[in-house]
Amino acid sequence: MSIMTELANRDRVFNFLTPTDSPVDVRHGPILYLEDVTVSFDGFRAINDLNLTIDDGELRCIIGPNGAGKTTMMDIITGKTAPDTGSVWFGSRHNLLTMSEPEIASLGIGRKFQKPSVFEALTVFENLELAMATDKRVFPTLTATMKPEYRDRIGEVLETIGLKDLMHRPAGILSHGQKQWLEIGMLLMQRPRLLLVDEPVAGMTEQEMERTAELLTSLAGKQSVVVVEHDMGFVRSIARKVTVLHQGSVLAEGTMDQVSNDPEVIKVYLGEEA
Amino acid sequence: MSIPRLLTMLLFVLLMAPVGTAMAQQDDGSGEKLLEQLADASPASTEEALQAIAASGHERARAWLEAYGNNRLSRVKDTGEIVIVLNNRGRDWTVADAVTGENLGEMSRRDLDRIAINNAVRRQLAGVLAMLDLYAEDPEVREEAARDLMGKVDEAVLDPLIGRLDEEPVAAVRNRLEQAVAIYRVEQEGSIEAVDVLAGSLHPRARAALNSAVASENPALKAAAQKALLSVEQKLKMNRAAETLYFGLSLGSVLVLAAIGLAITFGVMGVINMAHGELIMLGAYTTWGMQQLLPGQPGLALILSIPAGFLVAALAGIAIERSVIQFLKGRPLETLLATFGVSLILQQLVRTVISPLNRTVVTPEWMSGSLVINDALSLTLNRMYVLGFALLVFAGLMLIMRRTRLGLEVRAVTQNRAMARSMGIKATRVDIMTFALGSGVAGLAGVALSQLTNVGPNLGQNYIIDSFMVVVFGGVGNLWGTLVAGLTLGTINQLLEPWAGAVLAKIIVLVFIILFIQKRPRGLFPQKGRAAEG
Amino acid sequence: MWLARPLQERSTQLFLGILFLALIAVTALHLALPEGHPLHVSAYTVTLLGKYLCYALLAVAVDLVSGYLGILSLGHGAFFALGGYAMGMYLMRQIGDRGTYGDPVLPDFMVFLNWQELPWYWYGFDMAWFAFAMVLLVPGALALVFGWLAFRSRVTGVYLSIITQALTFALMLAFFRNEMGFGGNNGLTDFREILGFNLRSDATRLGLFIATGIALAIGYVVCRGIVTSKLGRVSVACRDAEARTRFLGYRVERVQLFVFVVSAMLAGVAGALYVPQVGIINPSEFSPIFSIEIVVWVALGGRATLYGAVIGAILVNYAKTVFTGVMPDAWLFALGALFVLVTVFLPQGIAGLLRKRRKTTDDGSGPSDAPTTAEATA
Amino acid sequence: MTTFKNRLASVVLAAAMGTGATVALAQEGPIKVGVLHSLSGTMAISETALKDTVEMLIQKQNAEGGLLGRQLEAVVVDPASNWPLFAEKARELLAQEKVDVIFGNWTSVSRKSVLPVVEELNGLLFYPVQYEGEESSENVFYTGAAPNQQAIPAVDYLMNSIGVERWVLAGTDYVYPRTTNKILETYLMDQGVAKEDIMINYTPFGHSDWQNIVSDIKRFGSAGKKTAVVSTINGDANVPFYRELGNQGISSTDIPVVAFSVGEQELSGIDTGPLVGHLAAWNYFMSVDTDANYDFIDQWIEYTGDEEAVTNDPMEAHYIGFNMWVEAVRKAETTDVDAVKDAIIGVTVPNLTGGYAAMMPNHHITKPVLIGEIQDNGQFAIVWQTPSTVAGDAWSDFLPGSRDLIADWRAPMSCGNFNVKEGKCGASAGEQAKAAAE
Repeated sequence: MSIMTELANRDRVFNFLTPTDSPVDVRHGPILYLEDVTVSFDGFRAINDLNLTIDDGELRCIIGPNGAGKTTMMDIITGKTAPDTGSVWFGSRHNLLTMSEPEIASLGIGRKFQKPSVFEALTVFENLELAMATDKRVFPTLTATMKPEYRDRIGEVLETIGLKDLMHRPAGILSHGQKQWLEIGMLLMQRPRLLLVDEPVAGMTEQEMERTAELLTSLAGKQSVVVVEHDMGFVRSIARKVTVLHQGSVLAEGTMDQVSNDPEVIKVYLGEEA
Repeated sequence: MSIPRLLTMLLFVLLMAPVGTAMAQQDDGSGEKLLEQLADASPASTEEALQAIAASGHERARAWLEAYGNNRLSRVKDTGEIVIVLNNRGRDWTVADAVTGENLGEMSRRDLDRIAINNAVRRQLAGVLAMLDLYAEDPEVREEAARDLMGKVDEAVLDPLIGRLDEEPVAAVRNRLEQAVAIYRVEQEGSIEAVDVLAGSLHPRARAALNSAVASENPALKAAAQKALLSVEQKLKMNRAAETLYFGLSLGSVLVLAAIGLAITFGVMGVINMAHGELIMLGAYTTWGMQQLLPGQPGLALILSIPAGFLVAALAGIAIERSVIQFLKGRPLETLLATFGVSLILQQLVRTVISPLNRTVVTPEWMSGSLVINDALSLTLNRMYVLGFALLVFAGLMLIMRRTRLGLEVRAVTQNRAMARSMGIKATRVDIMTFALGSGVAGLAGVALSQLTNVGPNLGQNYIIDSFMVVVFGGVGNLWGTLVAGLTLGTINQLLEPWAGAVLAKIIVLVFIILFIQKRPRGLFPQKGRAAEG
Repeated sequence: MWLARPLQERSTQLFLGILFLALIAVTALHLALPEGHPLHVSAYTVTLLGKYLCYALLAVAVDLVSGYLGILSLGHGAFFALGGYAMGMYLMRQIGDRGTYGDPVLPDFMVFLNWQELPWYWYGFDMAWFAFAMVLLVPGALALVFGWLAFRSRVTGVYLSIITQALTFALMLAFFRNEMGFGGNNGLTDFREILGFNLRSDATRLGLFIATGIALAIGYVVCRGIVTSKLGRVSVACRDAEARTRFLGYRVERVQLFVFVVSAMLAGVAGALYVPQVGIINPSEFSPIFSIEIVVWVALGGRATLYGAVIGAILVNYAKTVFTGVMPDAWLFALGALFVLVTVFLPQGIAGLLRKRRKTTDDGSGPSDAPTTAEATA
Repeated sequence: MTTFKNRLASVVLAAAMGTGATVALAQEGPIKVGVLHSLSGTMAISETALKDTVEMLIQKQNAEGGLLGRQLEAVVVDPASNWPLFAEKARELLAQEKVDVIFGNWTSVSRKSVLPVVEELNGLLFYPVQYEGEESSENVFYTGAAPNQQAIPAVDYLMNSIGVERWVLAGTDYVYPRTTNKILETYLMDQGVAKEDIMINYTPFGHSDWQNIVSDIKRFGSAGKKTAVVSTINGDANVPFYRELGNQGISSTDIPVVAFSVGEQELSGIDTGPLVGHLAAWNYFMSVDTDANYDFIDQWIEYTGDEEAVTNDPMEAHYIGFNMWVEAVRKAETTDVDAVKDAIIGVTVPNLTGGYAAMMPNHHITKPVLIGEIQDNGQFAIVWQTPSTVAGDAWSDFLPGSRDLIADWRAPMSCGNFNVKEGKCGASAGEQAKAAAE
């Protein structure tokens, strides 16, 4: 039918009006898809044609010795680093390599840094507020007001991360572990489709670890989660599928038991630890 | 008196100089007469008087002429005696009898009447002195004199010149004399063979003569002149280019000198040191102080003030570091504010303690004048020295930073303070040393700048901005960057200046820096690793 | 509404209260009391205070970017001066044929460097509305272009500071050139009227002073509104953890651009109010040293607390006025020492001092209280 | 909170009070003389000496019993080379300190900034520096040279006595050089100098890299015709300029430079060895051979306690201006501004060059014009001087805009820009447009 009639007809979204960052399309295939990705920093190959697919709702653990390229991989996915070659797809519609960090973030990819990075000058409450999934353009942000439902959501998250009684203190005073939690909380506020979690339990106590484990596992299913972690105990406690990175490419993939019995992996790890 | 006569006398005198002297000993008062003649001369008759003195062959003729040229020939008001002023500073002047040359001691300037000379006369005087020099023993002097005569020839000296030409043994000098004569010939007589003499000469006066010939009606002359000019065009272009390049490098070297100290305090230590300019100023004042201490030996003073300037500025630097900066670790903005205050204080200090006026810094003989490559290209010596000095300082710094323990520690501390500490490096000591080094280098810059520009309280102000530009343009924390940046900006500026004018050139350079930083947010040579973050 | 928010918070109410009290007090003391009365505020003092308030507004603008956005601008003098020139051009056109040469159109300096006709960029400045619009638009536009270039390519830290400095330096050299048609070094002066009021009458001076006070109030509320809004917290986020902010989905460069432009416009307004009160605008307002001084005022008062900027600006300039009169030969020592001592012993500036006092009385650091931010940045 | 309030309040109040506090005490008592010269900032170099001069003159006057039986008191402020501050300080002097007269300013811009204030508050300002002219204010007395008292005679000298045919007009890019050069250009062309024989060059303040420009001048000067540089280069830029001249081997015999802004004080900062023979045009030189001058110098050296201290033209201007003011006050028997304004016109006092200076109705004074050659001792040797004094011309005859303007502050005319063509005060638009069209 003609454009005019299409326009007249308001109750449908027409394909020529469809915004490019519409919900991620996972009808056919995985939510994250890395193919033959390679990055090198003046000569040194941090990522060496890496191939990785994460399915929708999956909880994936990625382990590997230092310098295996775990963090670099996350940088690539989140748009911080541009790979030399290869392609990175979010769902089957979004080519992440063509997007800036904010775009990728607003697409629904949340990231927790290795070194907890929160806004120390702002209060816990404000940290979560900023993370909340809302219209993040300049003017809406300027005129934004604190709606009750927002308050409730922040409340919930504060519950989940157990920082309710600290909500009005600047984040700068939090302990390392608390900062980790806060950052995870900020992730939750973002309501991402895909969480990239870099070493979540570093500097946490046993109980804290357990709660993190619960949290992450509970997230899986609704959202896809990728956890990078050193702590084998922790990984074992949550992992269903584990990927082992080594020198920038996948060394092994499978259940924890499979990989931990894989001779290659053992060699690498023993090689490292011996 | 007639010119030939003058000439023969000159020759006579110069051949039997000793006799001349002997004659002068039992003076017959001819000296007084000559001087009187000069003193009473009307503007019209001055030249004759000068010629007379030159021709007299009086042993002190030259002394008189030079004294006259330097406004030092005076007449005592009441006695009318003619004296040479030996020292004309202050209110009482030391004078000597012009004729005998004996020192008559001090005399109030109120009692002295200067024997006036003006620019026109000085010109004639220059001609006369040059003529005298044509008979000097040293061929260098003769050639110099011959060059001076180019374009200054008039019929008064034409014949003597030609006469001189035949006796001149040295080819180079003869060559010059021929050119000097040729210029006269072309301009006054429009002779074509003279044009050929001038062909290929780069001397501006020679070209001027040819140009005038081109303008003449005589077609033959015109053609010849055009041909002659054509032959030098290319060479001239080359010289022009070389000159501009030299200008650029020399300006660049100044920028490098001014900035290199900052590249250390700011680039390496992250201290935004607004007092950097004043440290430069201290160096310059040290040079002045040195020259006050060693009157009469500006050269020696200058050399001594290199270490002295470094020391003074370095000590000042240490004082600043201890008193202010050490309390502002890792707060660059605060360092900016505090050092801004320090710079105000230092400026006013110089104003009140020394003087708000600029101070005279003398340029030693060996640094003044210029190195003549050819008639069209000569490089000013003082700037050449500064250029060299800048490179030396840079090399020195590189050595310190790369090869010495201090350099190693500095780099260690700047890259990871805590780690360096734990490895037993005394971070505080390193800070002091680094800041002292940077400040000292600023002092060196001051010593050099004192040879180029004002030594006054505002000296620093004029360089601080440029210094920051250079450091940032080159990439903070990178000495090579500073060197390249300085030279580049200097050259660009000088290349632009001829067609854009001084002001626009500077503006363009600034805009260029702004846009460049857009392209390369960390300057020419970005620093890698942790230190670069934030 | 974001502009209303600050009006509900105590610190702003307090600030506005004091400001208006001061305005009223000065007006009263100026009008009510006779000359020679010890408490009489002379027209001279009124103008002087007016000047301080302009500087205060400028300082607030600078604090907005340097304190909350973490952009140390060493070129805000440029926006101030541009606003001033826009106003100056209007005032020049107002002279009309009362100039020395009585030319109805050309300003004196053009006549006597015999320019034939008015340069195109002088058109329109005879209309107040146009000129006043330019007061906002010219600095705004410059900030927009410059900021867009700089933030887009993520120029940060000292690099940004130095190119802002380059910007104002270049503008200074440009305005010094007589070919530019802005009066070169002599700048614009000999103003007569503004909106029909005689600039040489005390009434007008008082009016300008009050106008400046109101402008400061508005400017303060605008800035306060921004910093207490979510956008304000985002700016602080950009200042402290730029990367993090990006990964939360904020377009950092646009936030920076917005705040930078607003700040530039405020600076422009300050300049525009400054010119008719001091009676001259000349390229020296572009000089980098002046821009650095502004930063000094802010730091002295205490960064990331807008009222601190106000205090700093007024204090330093008052000190200048007094010192240059009392100890003409030595005032630079005093000023320099002041800078050094404050930065070394009062890292939080005067506001920090006040806050420490206040902490003892009550601990009121609400969710979006600027002081908290300021503390954490130190 | 309360403490906080008090703090802020006290600050604001302090500002209000402190500045208002010094409200004029004691109208009788000493006669207050305002001194408005920069003691800090870029202009301190030139202006500090002028401040000392005024103080010295006041001291002398008081030693001789003061004025009208009252002592003189100097009120010194520091406008810190900051132009708006000049206006503010002028206002402070007139409105707060209630001074009876101000001696001050150096740069044109500072004068322009002070002018409205002085006119509004009806003060007296004595301006001691040579300037571009094109101004005559009822409240300002211009004791420095107008262009016709410096530039034109200097050019005449070069043309007639040295035989210069080719001209470089080099100046700092501000209004004084611009105007002077414009005047000179017109004048030279009237004298039949061809356009291509005039080269005009402008440089920014404090310009320090002269390599290109000097080599251009060198090239320009090597065309065969006798060439001279007329320099209106200001203050700090001169040292590097002359250095470059010396080093590029431009001697005064090849291309003499005549400077209008270089005096003994500037030379005291330069190694004059290489500059011997270059010229400067002023209305006074320290080397002037008169007893009045020698006495003044002795007095100055005594006052500063510095054997090396130098005197210069603006200092003489202050000397003349001060004495004129004293005379006028005596004549009027009051320091009342209006009375003094009327009384001072026609007042004649001796200058330091052996003649007399008279205050003209256009508030400019009569001066001799001297040309001096730089000597190796940082002094000038006078080589030429006008046979009689020249009266300052407020409006140049060589600028179309001001050709028809004159200034006469005597009643009934009392007008600063009287248009003789139209016979009315204030140049009219019509005339102006025509003038501009020419």
